[in-house]
Amino acid sequence: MLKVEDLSVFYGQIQALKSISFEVKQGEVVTLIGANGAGKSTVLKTISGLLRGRNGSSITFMGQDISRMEPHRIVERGLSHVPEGRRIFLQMSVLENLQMGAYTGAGDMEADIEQVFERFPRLRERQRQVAGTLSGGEQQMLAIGRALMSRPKLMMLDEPSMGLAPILIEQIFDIITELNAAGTTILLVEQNARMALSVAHRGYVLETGRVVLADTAQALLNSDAVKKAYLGG
Amino acid sequence: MIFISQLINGVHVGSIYALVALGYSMVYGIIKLINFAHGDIIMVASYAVWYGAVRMGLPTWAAILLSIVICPLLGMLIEKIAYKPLRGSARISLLITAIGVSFLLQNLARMIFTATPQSLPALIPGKLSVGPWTLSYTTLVTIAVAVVMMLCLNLLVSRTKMGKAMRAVSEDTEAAQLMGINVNHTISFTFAIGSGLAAVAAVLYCCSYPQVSPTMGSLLGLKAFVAAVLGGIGSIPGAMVGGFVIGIAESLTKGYIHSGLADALVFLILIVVLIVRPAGLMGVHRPEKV
Amino acid sequence: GSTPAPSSGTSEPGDTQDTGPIKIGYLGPLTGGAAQYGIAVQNGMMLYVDEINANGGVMGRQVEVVAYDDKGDAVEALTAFNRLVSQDEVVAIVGAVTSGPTIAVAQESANMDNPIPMITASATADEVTAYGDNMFRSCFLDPFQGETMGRYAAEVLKAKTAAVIYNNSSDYSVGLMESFSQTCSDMGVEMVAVEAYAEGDVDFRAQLTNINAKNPDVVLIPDYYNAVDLVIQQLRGMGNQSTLLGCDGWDGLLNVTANADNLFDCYFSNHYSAEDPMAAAFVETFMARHNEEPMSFSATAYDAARVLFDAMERAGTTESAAVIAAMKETDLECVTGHITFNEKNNPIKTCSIITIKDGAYKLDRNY
Amino acid sequence: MFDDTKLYPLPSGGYLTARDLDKPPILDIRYLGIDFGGLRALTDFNLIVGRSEITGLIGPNGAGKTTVFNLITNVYQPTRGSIILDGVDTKGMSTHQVSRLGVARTFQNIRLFKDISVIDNVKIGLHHETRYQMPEALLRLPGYFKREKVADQRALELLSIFDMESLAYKPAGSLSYGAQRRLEIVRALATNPSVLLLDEPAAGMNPSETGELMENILHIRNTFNIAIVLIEHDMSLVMGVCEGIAVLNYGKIIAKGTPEEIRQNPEVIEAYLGKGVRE
Amino acid sequence: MNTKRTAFYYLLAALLTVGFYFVLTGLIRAGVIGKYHADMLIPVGFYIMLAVSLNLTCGFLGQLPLGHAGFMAVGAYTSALATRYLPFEGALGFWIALLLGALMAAAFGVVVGLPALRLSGDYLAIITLGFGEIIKGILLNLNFTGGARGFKGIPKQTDLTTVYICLVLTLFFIRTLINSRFGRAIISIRENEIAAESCGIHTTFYKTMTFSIAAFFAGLAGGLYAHYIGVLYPTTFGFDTSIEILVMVVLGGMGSITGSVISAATLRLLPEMLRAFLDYRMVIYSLLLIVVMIFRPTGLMGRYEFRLSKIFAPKGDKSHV
Ligand SMILES: Nc1ncnc2c1ncn2[C@@H]1O[C@H](COP(=O)(O)OP(=O)(O)OP(=O)(O)O)[C@@H](O)[C@H]1O
Ligand SMILES: Nc1ncnc2c1ncn2[C@@H]1O[C@H](COP(=O)(O)OP(=O)(O)OP(=O)(O)O)[C@@H](O)[C@H]1O
Ligand SMILES: [Mg+2]
Ligand SMILES: [Mg+2]
Repeated sequence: MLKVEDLSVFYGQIQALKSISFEVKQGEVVTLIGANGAGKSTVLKTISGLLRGRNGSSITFMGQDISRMEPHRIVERGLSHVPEGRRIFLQMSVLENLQMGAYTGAGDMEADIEQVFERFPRLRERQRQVAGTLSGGEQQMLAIGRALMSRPKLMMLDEPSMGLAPILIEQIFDIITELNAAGTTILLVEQNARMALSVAHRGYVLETGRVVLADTAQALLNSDAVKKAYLGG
Repeated sequence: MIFISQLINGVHVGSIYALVALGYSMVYGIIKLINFAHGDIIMVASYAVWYGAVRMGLPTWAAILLSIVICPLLGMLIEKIAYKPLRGSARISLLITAIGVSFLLQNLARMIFTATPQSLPALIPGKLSVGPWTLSYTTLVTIAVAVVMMLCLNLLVSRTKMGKAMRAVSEDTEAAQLMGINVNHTISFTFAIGSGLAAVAAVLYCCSYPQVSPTMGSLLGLKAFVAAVLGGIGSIPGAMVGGFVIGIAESLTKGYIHSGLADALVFLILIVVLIVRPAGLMGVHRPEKV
Repeated sequence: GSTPAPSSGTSEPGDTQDTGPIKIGYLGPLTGGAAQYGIAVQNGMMLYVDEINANGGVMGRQVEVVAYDDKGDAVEALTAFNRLVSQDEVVAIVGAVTSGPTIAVAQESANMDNPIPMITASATADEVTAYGDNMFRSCFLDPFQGETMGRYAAEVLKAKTAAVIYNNSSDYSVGLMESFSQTCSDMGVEMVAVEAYAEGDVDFRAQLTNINAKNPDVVLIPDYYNAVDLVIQQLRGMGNQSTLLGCDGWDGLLNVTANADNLFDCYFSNHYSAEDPMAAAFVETFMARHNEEPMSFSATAYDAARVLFDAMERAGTTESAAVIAAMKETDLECVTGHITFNEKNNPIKTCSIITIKDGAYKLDRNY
Repeated sequence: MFDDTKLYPLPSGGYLTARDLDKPPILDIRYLGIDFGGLRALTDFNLIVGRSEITGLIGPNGAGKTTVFNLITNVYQPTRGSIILDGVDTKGMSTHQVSRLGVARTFQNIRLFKDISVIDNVKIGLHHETRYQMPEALLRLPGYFKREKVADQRALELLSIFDMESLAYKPAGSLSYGAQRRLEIVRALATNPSVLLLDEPAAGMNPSETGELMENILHIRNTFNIAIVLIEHDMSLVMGVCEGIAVLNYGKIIAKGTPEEIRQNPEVIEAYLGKGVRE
Repeated sequence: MNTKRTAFYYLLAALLTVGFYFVLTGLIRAGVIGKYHADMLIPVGFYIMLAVSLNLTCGFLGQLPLGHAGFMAVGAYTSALATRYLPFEGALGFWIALLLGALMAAAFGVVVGLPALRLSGDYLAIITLGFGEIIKGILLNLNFTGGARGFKGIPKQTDLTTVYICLVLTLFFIRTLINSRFGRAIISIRENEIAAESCGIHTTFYKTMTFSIAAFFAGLAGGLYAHYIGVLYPTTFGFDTSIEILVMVVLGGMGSITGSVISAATLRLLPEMLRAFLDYRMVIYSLLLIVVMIFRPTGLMGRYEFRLSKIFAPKGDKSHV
């Protein structure tokens, strides 16, 4: 479904990604793990068009090259991205944020909002509140809820568990599994590698801009190298 | 009696400030830029009216149309060339660029049309007499157009999809893109609307003060900018209220307090208002969440 | 550039090429808010320079003008002045145009070792000619015009009440307002309203509403024609019928006005009347060249150049002291009247009161 | 003698460790509350923090934890209740005054002085300790050089807690996320606090980095002998370092106690921990 | 930081400063630099002072002040009144006048700083703009300063030497201020006000102080201006002048004193050099603004600071003041 080949990305002079290749197949949950600054967020941003790869990089989504496409076109094709740091619209209300999520106009907005509220009852309580005054965790829920509003075919989540209460982390991962079961393909970036690998089918390990390991999630969970570096021994 | 006349004077001037302030607020709302060139777009619009009506001898409506077509294009062009490359940069760099554009427009106008003011024929002649008062049609039209424009704009921003997109882009461009919003279009559109408003303001200005000169936009722009801030910059009803308040305050200080100190007094009012309401009259003060 | 000839060590460098062109300087705002006045002065001056060059120049030499923009700013004017004097080595300067820069350069030039002759066509403030003997002017002084119009209101128009609306950012306008008010009260005309506005203002309705409520016999509007036109249109728009008084800044009003019907009962002081044959010729050539009527400063600038070159011709040299001495002896029939200078280098000339009738200027009387 | 990390309940409804039992508490918060418009974000919040205690503050998202920090530092003024800091009521003070009285904090969303160097970030924390006057600075009198030198040394010393001396001259904004969190702690320490408030210090860190952070926190408490209040969602960190824990839900305290007690508390499990707490 | 090396740099800087002065005046006396060029340096000097002082509030404190010319006006008028009415003669009187002008401007700085503190960003910008306009408006209506007719007959006492002394002092004090704990406090407010507060920085005090210091030097420049040009008009100190100074700061680089110096000097001299292009020079100037901002949005110098020690110190050593 999504195929990334020879992706190199620069921030000015600094090369953040060094010829990365990986693939996400229809119906999979794939996770990218790696230390701070490995380049995980950069990968997602490049896929969604916020950054551009160097010449020679190719990104195909459902058989179409999207590496030169504008971000809003990419979203229209059914690829949605929950960025790092939530990036909700702080001055808008919770409800308006959700409406923005449905900007491309896929599906029935009212029903979708209802569904999000069912998943995150806290958001229903706060639907008129200005998003900027939500607590960190509430903002994270809103960010995920907003991304769901566009009914994506492929959803990319950048550290969705950051700053969330343990019980919510469980919920988020449940939701990921649920969404996946309902047919959404998922690309997940996580610090919480153990959790991520426990819901994923396959995983890639990034180190300083390179893919250093690629395997099934189970195999990675059992790998000594991964255990030592990312699972806390 | 005189008081009512002074009030009408104030509302009349205020309507023009309000229209110009709306343009400031639109552009400010989306890219947080105090568009110093906005006043000069009004100048270009006025020259367009003058050129059409006087030089080319077009009928009034055609001259107005000419100006309303040219300005949005000019606004979009300026945005593409001068502001777009600076989107990620510090806001003050953008501000200086806007000042540069303002100087450029003024000086180009001076070179093309000379520094001598040009005069226009009366666009809306005639006046209405109600009892002891005479009210020119110009005043009526100006006030009406300003109010209607404000209402339309408010609807546009709060009700339409484009309006939503504008708000989203103004808050977080990157996140807006991830929602599927075409940021370039949205910004271009905002500039087109803002400059279109400038053209409308210019037409009304020309009706009231039938004289165009290369520097005519500076003071008008400055005052309208003050009006926009007073009302709460970024807020559309705020721009309107700010415009009226400045217009009326000016008129009443000139009429009743001291005509020589009017500008200083108006600024004093502004400062007092801002100290009491730090986000302007209609602006909502949203403290940063810590 | 001019390289000083080695033989003539004592005289001024600009004077050494007796056959080369005579370089004079022009200083005034060509950009910025005051540009229109600077350009008007430059146009008037160039008209004379071109005429004299076409007629064989001054003392057989062509005249070359080095023009610099001062943006109406005194600092810029000083720098430009220094450049004119020490780089371009001009022998005389016409300028500056607005009072601030003019005073600044007048003061600077008076402190020079060998002050060069200077003549301004438009700086009306009293002090302009106070610093040195080398500074002349071809325009009126502020108090003179205010006084004249005050007397005119009292003596000729028999006004009982008067009002003023003036530009309080302009020294010219303030100066006229002050002397007019003074004269009026001296002559028993009651000042019923004095209202001010700022440079760049276009809406005067608030102030005019006050004036109109007092219904004065005369209203003085001491400013330049573009502001004046807006004031008059708005005042007449209120149904006001007072007699309106003005100053030389009004010259050119008919050029800009959109509605000449409202310009009734208007009287302003001016340097000349177009009915005078010499002035008529000037207006005609100016119109032919620039396709618009000259404002009064173009006329005074034309005369300024004329006074300067006449003095050179009479002095037979471009040497500063001699030219200045000759200028003091000026006795010349000019576009703006018969010019002689008083001991303070200010012109002694008559003042024409112009009225507007049927969309044309008419000489009311010389006063 | 008693075990010195054990908690002892106080009559006021607070807890103290044995270690601090005989000293007046550094922080004594009574019936604290704040409303945002109609929202009662915090009510009846009581907390007592001993002189050298590490206290955990946990609770679901939006429970009001960060709000507590904002109240202690007087970023917000409380609607109800009082905060006694080392015997002084901080009512009506401004943030910088509270800071000078000995409260330092980090922020949930990092707030560094991004464009200036790491060492200058720390030296801003040292502002009041660097005691020279304006004339000394303007005229470059000897006092300036002396105290600046001391400040430099002190800043480097503080950075060495996290082995960050090598980063001293980099702009703070260029550091990796983890390093930025640590720098914030260093900067807070530089203000010479008696209470250190840490808001989610481990967010965005992977488990091995969190482990290191845990050691650092203990190290800081032991060397500086100060009280630390910690907000965190990473249970391994909270359970690992805190002596006492208070749990907030919907702006109210629902439980207080030792890590062991909290872990077992059914209400806390229900509202916050969930069934399968993995550490 | 090595004490001996520091002393060496300070000495070297002092020598260079004095040396440059003698070379400059020597060249002028010898006629190598003509009167035109020499005189041009005086306004360059006080414009540098204006730009550098504005950089304090704009670049270092991180506010957007649009009324700097107002402070310049206060300094100019106060010092002009002082030379006229105070019983001091000659150079002493002149220096006292300059100091009084600067102090009065500093007092106004406090007055503007205080209400401005409640506001941030563009609202603060508007307050400062309003303040500048109010000053102008009051001056236009004050009779004893001549109002719109101008304050005339101020003795022309400003020469290259006074400007040079004032400029060097301004640069020195602003540099030493910035590189001290007070400067760090100012910068911390720019970077993050809330964090600064929680580091114990009294942000209100430092904001007011910064406004006041910036106003002090602007007032000093104003005094120099008054005694250079000899005649003051309120309209000189309007919004346009404030903007002109702001442009200098931003073009040079906000937060770079070096940048302000270079850009103020360039922007004063450049139009002079472009005199030949008369009609086009303002067009060129405005195009230049746009182009520089597009290609160097952080200004020509960014936040770079020129330091003698950078030239001499071994590479990689960044630990000096
Ligand atoms: N805007 C930027 N400018 C310059 N360098 C950047 C920028 N954003 C990221 N980098 C650098 O690129 C590299 C990869 O960053 P990225 O944010 O993709 O890492 P990450 O794996 O997502 O880390 P984290 O777990 O901290 O989110 C890092 O070295 C980072 O410093
Ligand atoms: N300035 C404010 N205005 C309105 N509501 C606010 C404000 N600050 C906080 N709140 C609300 O108060 C509640 C508590 O917020 P707080 O930030 O303290 O939560 P928290 O416990 O820190 O959560 P998290 O763990 O997600 O950071 C939230 O519901 C939030 O929306
Ligand atoms: Mg990341
Ligand atoms: Mg929180």
